[in-house]
Amino acid sequence: MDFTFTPEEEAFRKEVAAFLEKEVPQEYREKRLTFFDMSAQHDWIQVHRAMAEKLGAKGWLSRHWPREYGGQDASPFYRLILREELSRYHSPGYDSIGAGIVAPALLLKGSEEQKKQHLPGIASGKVIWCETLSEPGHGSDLASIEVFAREDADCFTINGQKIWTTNGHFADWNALVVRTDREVTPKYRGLTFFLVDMKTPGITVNPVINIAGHHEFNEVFFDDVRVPKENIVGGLNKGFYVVMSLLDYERTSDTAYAVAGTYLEDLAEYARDNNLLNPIMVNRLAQLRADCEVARLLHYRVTWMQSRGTVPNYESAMSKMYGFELLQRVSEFGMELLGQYSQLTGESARVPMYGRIPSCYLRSFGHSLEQGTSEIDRDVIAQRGLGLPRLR
Amino acid sequence: MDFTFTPEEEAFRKEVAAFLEKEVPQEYREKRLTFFDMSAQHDWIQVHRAMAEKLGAKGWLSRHWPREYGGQDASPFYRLILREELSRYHSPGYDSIGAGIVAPALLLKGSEEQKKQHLPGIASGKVIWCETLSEPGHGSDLASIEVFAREDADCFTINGQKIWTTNGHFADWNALVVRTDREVTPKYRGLTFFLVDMKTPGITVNPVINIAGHHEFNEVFFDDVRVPKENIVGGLNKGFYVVMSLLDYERTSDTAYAVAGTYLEDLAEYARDNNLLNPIMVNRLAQLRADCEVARLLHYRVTWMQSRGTVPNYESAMSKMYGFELLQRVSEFGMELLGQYSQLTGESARVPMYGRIPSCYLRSFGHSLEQGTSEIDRDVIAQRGLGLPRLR
Amino acid sequence: MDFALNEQQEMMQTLARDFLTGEYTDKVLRAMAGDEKGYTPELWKKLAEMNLLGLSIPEDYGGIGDFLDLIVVLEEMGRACFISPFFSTVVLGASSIIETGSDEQKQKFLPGISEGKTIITLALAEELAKYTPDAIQTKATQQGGDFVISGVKLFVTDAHVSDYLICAAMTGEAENPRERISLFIVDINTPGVSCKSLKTISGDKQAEVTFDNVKVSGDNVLGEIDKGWPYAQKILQKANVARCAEMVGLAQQALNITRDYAKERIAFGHPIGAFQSVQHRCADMLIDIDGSRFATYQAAWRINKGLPAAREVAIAKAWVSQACRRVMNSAHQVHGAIGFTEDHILHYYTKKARASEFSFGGVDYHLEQLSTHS
Amino acid sequence: MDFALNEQQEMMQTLARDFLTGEYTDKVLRAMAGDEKGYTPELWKKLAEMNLLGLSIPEDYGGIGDFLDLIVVLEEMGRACFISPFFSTVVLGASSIIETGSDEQKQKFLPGISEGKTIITLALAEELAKYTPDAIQTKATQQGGDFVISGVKLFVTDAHVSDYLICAAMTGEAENPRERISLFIVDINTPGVSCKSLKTISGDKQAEVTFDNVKVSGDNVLGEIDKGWPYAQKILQKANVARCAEMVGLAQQALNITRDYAKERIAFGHPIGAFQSVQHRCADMLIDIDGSRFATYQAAWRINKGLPAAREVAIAKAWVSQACRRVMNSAHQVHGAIGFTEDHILHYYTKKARASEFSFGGVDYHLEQLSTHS
Repeated sequence: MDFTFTPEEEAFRKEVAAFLEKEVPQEYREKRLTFFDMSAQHDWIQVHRAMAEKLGAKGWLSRHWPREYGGQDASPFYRLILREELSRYHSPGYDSIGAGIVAPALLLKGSEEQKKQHLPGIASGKVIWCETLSEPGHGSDLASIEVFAREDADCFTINGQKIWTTNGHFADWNALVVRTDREVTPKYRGLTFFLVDMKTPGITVNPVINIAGHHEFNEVFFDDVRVPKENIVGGLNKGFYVVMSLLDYERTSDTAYAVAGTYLEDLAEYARDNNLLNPIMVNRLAQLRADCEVARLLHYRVTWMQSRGTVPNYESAMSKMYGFELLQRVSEFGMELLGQYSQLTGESARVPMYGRIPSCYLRSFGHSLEQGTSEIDRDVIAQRGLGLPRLR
Repeated sequence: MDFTFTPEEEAFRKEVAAFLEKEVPQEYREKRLTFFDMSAQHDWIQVHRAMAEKLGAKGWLSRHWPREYGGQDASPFYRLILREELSRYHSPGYDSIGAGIVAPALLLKGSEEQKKQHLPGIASGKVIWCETLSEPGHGSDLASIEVFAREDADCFTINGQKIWTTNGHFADWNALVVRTDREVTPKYRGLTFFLVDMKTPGITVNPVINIAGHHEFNEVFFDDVRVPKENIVGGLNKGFYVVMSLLDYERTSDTAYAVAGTYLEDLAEYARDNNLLNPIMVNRLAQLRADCEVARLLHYRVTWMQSRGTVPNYESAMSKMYGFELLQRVSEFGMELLGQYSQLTGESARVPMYGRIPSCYLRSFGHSLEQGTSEIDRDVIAQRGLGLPRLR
Repeated sequence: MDFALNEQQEMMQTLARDFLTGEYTDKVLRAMAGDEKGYTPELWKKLAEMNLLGLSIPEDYGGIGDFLDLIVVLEEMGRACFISPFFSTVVLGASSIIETGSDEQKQKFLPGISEGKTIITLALAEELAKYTPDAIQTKATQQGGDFVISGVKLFVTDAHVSDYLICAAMTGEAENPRERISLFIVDINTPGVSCKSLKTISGDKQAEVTFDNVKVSGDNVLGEIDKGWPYAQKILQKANVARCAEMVGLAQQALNITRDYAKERIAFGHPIGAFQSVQHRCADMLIDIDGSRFATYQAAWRINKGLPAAREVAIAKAWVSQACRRVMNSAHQVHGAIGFTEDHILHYYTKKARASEFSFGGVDYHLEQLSTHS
Repeated sequence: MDFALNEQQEMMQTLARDFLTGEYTDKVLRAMAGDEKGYTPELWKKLAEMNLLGLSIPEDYGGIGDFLDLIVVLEEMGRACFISPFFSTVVLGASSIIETGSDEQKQKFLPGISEGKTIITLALAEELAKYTPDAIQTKATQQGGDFVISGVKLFVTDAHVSDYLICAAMTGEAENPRERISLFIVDINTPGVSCKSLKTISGDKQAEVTFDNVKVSGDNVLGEIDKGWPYAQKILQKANVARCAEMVGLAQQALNITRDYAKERIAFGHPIGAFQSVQHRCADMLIDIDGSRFATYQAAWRINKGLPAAREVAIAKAWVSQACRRVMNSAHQVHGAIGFTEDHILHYYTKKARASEFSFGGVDYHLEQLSTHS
């Protein structure tokens, strides 16, 4: 048992911190932006790309990859430390889709050619990814995917509409699941996973603005979009299994716990400086601090499992869900703390904390929906973690 | 709209209060017993019976019944006022099964002979009832009732085991549902509702002690118990419908909201007198007081519907569930307030409040199970109150 | 005990619901939330024509109905997520004058309100955004028969479109802050009054109003000098219950669209409303709404009857605020991603609910009030 | 970062689990909960034979393993709902002597503890049941080389079977209560010591211990005079983490029997564990247990390493207490009526969990501690 980082890990943390101290734009640190609201900054895409390239140049985005693909065989705790420090320094630059999800999925399920083609771009921070699973008629229910890819000589031709594509408006590549067999039952056996260059003709991206006014999501329309067969990952009609491992990584790559912790301490500081800490608020703050600590431990457990080569199962659903629900509670605490001032937007006179309180609060409605809803996470924990039976 | 009682109702409340002021045993008031823990008193059965007869003699148990069955056609708010005052004065004497459930069910579904035979006994407080639905293998699921009554000339002969029979150890009569047809589908169409004299040969009652150490429940064994056919209520194989209306009354007859309110104010007084009210406890106490007020209003709405001749539907499930869950929260508040002292039983030195804190707390585990679990109540509210569909 | 609306209340309910359903479409709501003024003169005229602006104003001054009628209509306005200076003018402005005004003042202002000619609001809170007398630091100094007001008021709703402000200021030196507050009615065009808009997430129009040596005549004092706080408390009671009524309407509509969505939306082969987790969420929403409605109407009914209502108002505001918050959270959770977009109507309800909640004191403030009244 | 038990810890876990599963049957548990002493000499002897009573005691004094090993065993004892003076003797008594005792004192008491000859407990709390130095009003007055102790101690666990008590008393006059407390080890048979049993719902054996001019020699002082509170804090840290470990075990076992029941029990044609409301409850139970375990082990690991642990202990006790409470509530709800009976084993777990929770400070106390350490 050991609840500390190794001296090497601690040194890495210091190195990252020293780097971010210099490199993160002053405005991001001053406004104390989080991963979930920095995309509302007008210059975010440029800053994000620039920081990504800097992190890539340091080798930090791929440090935990195998050496043969440009990594250093480092423990996944290096990725965790990097993300914690990015959160603490309010820094963009981590492509949570490319580096967080696509890269590990490719390492596991990609062909040698695909790894060679795509991993260097992710490692360098120069190629940004999006992923596209959902469709307008059905969110969490993969089996009902309808967007169809028709086989067409050495290509597949995709037609249809997808939605909720985070970063689709500037991503370079897209990890996509579509239907390639409409007849097969069970229906999930007719899905295929493609890697699609977003510059391919026929792709149209429309913004979907969230209730906090941020542009993160997009609708993506496919109009006779031709994708070469070699861009299939995991085999024709085997996309479901790729998605499953992708979702596993999605659940383990979140930083909600770290964002919650950083945000809570920002709130605590503001509250202290502005005399908002009556005994009731002190009590609630302490409770949330305890929750943050537990969230951290639940996440470390998952990373520790990965560090031993174990594939997390229900543990990642638990850590992800607890972290995101906690971030909602912390956001709500911010509202309560600020009272009527919580209503003021960033553009308003008299606004405290640059309007981050309502921004984080409104954004937080998405947290129990991201990467599968909290309901699905609880189903997973009950069924995989405890072996409870499915209904029927 | 009107949120007050009529002057007549207020006068009735005063009359009841004045009566209880004199008649409730000092020990019950001093210990501030509630409906849910007074049964632990060594003399409860006698005191309960004696008080019931006194209330009966006043005509209060039947005041809201039709005149032809000994009532005064009074509004059901008279019953509500009676029960609120009984709660406030820590008084036993209300047979929540006989007066609360069986009487209204008989008024609705009983034959003229059955009404004539049984209502006077209930009105007088001299005949105490129990009810018996559950069996060891299945609680909330009526359709799976197995205890069987075999037709046998002018009688039915019952064999089998029932459980969770409240007051079965001293009740005079039993309202019972058993199976009379094993072949029919759906299975709930094979149930029949009987009125059974507890002195009938072949009935054995064994205590089931709850986790608070109270004897409320019993197992009841039926060994060739012969019940005359005229004791069937609502017709052969139509017991399910009688149970449904019985459950409706059960849900509307609870006093959880009143017990919660009384108990909370007892706790508040103790806390004030013993300097336990720090700002955090003051905040929580206020929250519970607000909850009590809402519980009261939800219950009044149900009684108001009854007073207009409307049959409450999801509204009674809501009022019952909210009241019982509130009583659990109030019981938990008592534990937090008393801290380590909450561990001491009534027999211990140094015990505060006669040991009622842990007694109420342990008893409260039953509250979200009584009269159908909270889960079933929420199903009912969603399906009947909002028209949400059943699964499949 | 009677939980039903009477005939007049039902009529007002139908009137308001039909009007709002017809006129206040989602499109109008979207426009008004983004609009700087937050209402159109045409709409205001229609409200006046239906005499909705005269609600709770005595008939002698051109009004109609009582406070309960007003509450019924406010619930409907909540259902429609209605944005306008109605709350400011009818609940805050008119109530203040009804509670405190001399006959002359009533004659001067109330008919104008009910005819739709006068928009008026309340300037109470200051930098601390607290609704207690000690938080009022704006001063009004007597100079002969006049008063000179100086100070800064915050969270003044609809100040930007108001003709008049009712301003609470310190006039006395009493140590007890309850004994030194007076209320003034101030023409917004009086020299020295300036407004700065505060931008909110909800489309609620809030402002900072600065009083810089604003001279008003003694005729502008509402009620007795130094005795304004008890009046303010009554106005705050009405304001808080009115906010509760809005929240009840907001929550009810959020549940309605959630229920409809849960019945239609299919996932994993079933309408999502058939899943127990969705059913139990919806059940809890209904409990929250029913409980909120009764708590609100009980408090409103007591105010309307002239009975002491401090305890019931505190209960209502504390409970309804939390209930409404839970309802909105659940509405979003059931809707999933679609409800998380600006294109969907739900977020207007969510945002307006928070604005109502924090207006005139949040949950802990009202729980504290409840403690002192129990 | 390493969340796994090491070989020694796994061995201790297996040893304790096998022993308790074999020896501490439900029947024994029921007997011990009702028993006045709460243990049998035979069982105690077996614990000594397995050297479990020497856990965390240095090998020089006949012990074995470290504090983390003790924590692992305590989790197993929680799973078994084990009632005995183990906690008092090994966690409270031995820890106190390990933390504060001179070599002579350690020689005198520790081998006896690990051999099962000595039962010993801590007498800290008084009437306020608070675990702060100002709550200690018992006085020890120096008389030559001796001290005379007078006062009343409450919630002294297992005092009725103890050979010795460690008693915290005021010795100095310092205004800062942290600088006036000393610890004494007192033979229970010293004239003036009397015990009165306090009856608890859980079968936890608690007592009120009165010190009426109890004369002890200066050799009985543990650590330095007037400097006992910092020691007491360390002992309290260990005690609280140890209670957390018990709660983790209690909650884990409650989940295990709930999961098994949910798989077997049929209602409405399905195992109840297939219903989403039951699944989500069970999922939350698992989150609570996993979170509790890690919070507990992190704090224990820090104590074991000699690192500052005040923050982690406060987090663990506050969080685990609430988590365990939620787990027990859910266990009962899933079990339905059957779990509400005395015949079922579940209530022993529920009751013992509450006893552990309130022991050495409840949730709000530890949240307050956390506030001062953040």
